Amino acid sequence: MAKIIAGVATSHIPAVGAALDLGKTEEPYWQPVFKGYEKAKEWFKETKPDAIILIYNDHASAFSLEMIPTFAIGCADQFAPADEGWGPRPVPVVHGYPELAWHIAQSTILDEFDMTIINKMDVDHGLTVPLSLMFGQPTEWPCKVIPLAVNVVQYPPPTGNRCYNLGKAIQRAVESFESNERIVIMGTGGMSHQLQGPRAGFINSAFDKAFLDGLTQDPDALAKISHLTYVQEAGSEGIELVMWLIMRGALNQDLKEVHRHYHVPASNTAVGHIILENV
Amino acid sequence: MAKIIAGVATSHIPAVGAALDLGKTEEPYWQPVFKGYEKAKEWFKETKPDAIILIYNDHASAFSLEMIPTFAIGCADQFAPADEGWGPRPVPVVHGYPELAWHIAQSTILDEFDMTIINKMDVDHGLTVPLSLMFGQPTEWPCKVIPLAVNVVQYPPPTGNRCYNLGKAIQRAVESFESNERIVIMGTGGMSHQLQGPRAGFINSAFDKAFLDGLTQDPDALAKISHLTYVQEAGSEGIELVMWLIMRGALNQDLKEVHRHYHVPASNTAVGHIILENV
Amino acid sequence: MENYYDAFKKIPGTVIFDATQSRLGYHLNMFAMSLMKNENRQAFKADEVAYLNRFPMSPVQHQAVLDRDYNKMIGLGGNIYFLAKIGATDGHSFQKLASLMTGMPEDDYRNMMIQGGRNPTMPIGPVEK
Amino acid sequence: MENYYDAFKKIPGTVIFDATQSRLGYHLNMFAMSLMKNENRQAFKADEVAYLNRFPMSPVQHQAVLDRDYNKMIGLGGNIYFLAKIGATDGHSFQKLASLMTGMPEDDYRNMMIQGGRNPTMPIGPVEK
Ligand SMILES: [Fe+3]
Ligand SMILES: [Fe+3]
Repeated sequence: MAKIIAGVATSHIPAVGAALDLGKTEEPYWQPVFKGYEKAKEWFKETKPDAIILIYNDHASAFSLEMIPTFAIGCADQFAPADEGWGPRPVPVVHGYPELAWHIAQSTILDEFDMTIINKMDVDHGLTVPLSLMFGQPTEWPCKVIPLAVNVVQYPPPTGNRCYNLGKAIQRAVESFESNERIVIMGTGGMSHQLQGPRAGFINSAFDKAFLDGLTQDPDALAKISHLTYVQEAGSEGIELVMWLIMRGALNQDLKEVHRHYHVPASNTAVGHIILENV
Repeated sequence: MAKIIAGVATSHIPAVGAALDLGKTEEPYWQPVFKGYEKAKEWFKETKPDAIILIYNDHASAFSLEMIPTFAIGCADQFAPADEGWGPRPVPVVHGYPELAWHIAQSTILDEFDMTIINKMDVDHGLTVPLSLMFGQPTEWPCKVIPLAVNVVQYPPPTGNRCYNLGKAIQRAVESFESNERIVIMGTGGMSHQLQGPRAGFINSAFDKAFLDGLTQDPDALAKISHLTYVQEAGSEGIELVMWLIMRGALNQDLKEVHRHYHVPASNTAVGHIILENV
Repeated sequence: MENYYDAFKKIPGTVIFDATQSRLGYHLNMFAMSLMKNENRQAFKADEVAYLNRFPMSPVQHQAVLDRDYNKMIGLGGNIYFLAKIGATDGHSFQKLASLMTGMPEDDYRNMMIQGGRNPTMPIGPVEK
Repeated sequence: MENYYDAFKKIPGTVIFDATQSRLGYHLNMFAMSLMKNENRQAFKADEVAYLNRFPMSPVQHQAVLDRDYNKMIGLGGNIYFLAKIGATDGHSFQKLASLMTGMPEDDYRNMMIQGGRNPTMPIGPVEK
């Protein structure tokens, strides 16, 4: 049976992708952002997972207003980087894992999650920036990636509780997949930030730190945070943190926090990153 | 508050649409099929609902294999009849009810159903044939229609239990909509039939009659029927009956059966139809 | 998924459109669905081989379409709701397709249906008269 | 939905992209998303008015795009993730858009962020230096 061995969360800021792609990582502004990801790079080299389940949100790239899925799992062989208005990022095509992706789709649907199955999709910075942070600039990504997109653009997004429970269903699905593979689940987006209107630039470090603490200490409490609280306390785009709850739900009760990184700012956003290993 | 006043279920056979569109309803083959819908036509004329929530499945018309939503609710202003390979059916455009459709989408998502919101969609025979059976051949459909499409093409479809519970969530949603409107919910598809392979033509009248009885007598038991049982006992396309459970879930515990019609065959299918009023 | 799908395999004459079939039949089904546009139907009718070559399906899938062998198409990942667009393009009813798949003459199939259909005690395939 | 959304309305300087906004901004957002294709970006840059006329948006939405008035676009149903494609087409960063929406010079906005961002006790809009 396959196993989820760890969860990794990180912000997925487009400007971070641009800084990487344009070779600015050593600039004083960016240096402290990227320094916090050195550990993750080493950790992935040692851990060598067979695949990553990458929870992210599409930012009006693959999904327009014509059709807005709440949860969409990518079952295709590959996913090309999206053109978000300045040409696609110069990163490798993402190779999927159709066998496991379909297995998770089937298992979660029978578990009464109403998934949308996707067989053709481009992936935007929400998915590719976390890969760049974990793996730098390789010519191929080192492992298969299953994209799982969560609607946080059109209100209402799924509740935190629903996300947390989807994570649990994903863990059950992976553990019923016949293989000995070791899987990492990633939750992306956040932490506190607001990109819109006169309140843009909103940051709440206290909220973010409590959220990072809660991942190990009391995830059930995190799952109860309302949409309103996210927007009030973490900014309108802080709502993306519900995606971290899917990652958390897919992990064991007992975890070891291996690494944590928090820095303000990257562009408009508080950068948060954590590595949690199942014990 | 709006109210669901009744549920109407019916098969949605494409050949029935063709018979109607080609003026064959009085032919000996078709006469007993259409006779059973006279009551529904009268009933709708008397009942005059403000809107219909129409549960159906898309038959590879609006949704290809690129993107397969489990539950998709149509929130657009209108929906054109699809071209299923012989040109669109000569029936009116379907006028939606965006305010109520969005309300149901929002309410069910917050109720932890993972809906896909649709703002652009053509509708196939699964939706238009039931309207033709209820309303004949008018120049405009007499009321607004909210399409709710359920995946029964790609396995696995949602469980019967999930469908039944979605119905309950839809009832809660309608009852929290600020208006005094009276809504009818329709469940379509079925009854027993198989369209594929050497077993095509499969019909099981005993199963169908028990299912019709169960709608009033023991819907909880119907909600427990497995996918396997549907395919074994009602044929591979008999699985469409899960959509009747959404309708049933949206009704009160206590119902009055106002009308029932059952006839074999229409083309490859057992025609089933029932009208259930909330008491 | 093994446990869930295994039981379906015991149902005769029936193919469940699961992940395996869906992946196998992706381009076959996408071809069939393309026939929802009249211009595509005309192009297909004008030159079936040329039109089929637009879709990266396997040679056996390609041939099964040319042969209108629906059972074979289903075995190769076709789904009946997609394949019905081929039938519609040919001007065939769903009942015609069903008779083809059962290997029964259309009148025999139609009569079987009028007599109540293939009931659960009857064998699959052509029904004895 | 009244109860759910009412509370969000009390958050200053923030518009929730709910059903009302989504319906209002449908064509505005679909226009913005069309800029994901290079040929469309070129067409838009070559003649903004002509390109905008392809989309049935309201005159005020049309004008707000020409003015690059992002706050106005948001009020008229635009969603920032869609509108970001307009910014990208103009070669502007997300931080540039944010500074525009706050009414702050870009350097001031950037400095506010470097100093920890707009913390929960700070007022919305331009920050006093
Ligand atoms: Fe994001
Ligand atoms: Fe159907």
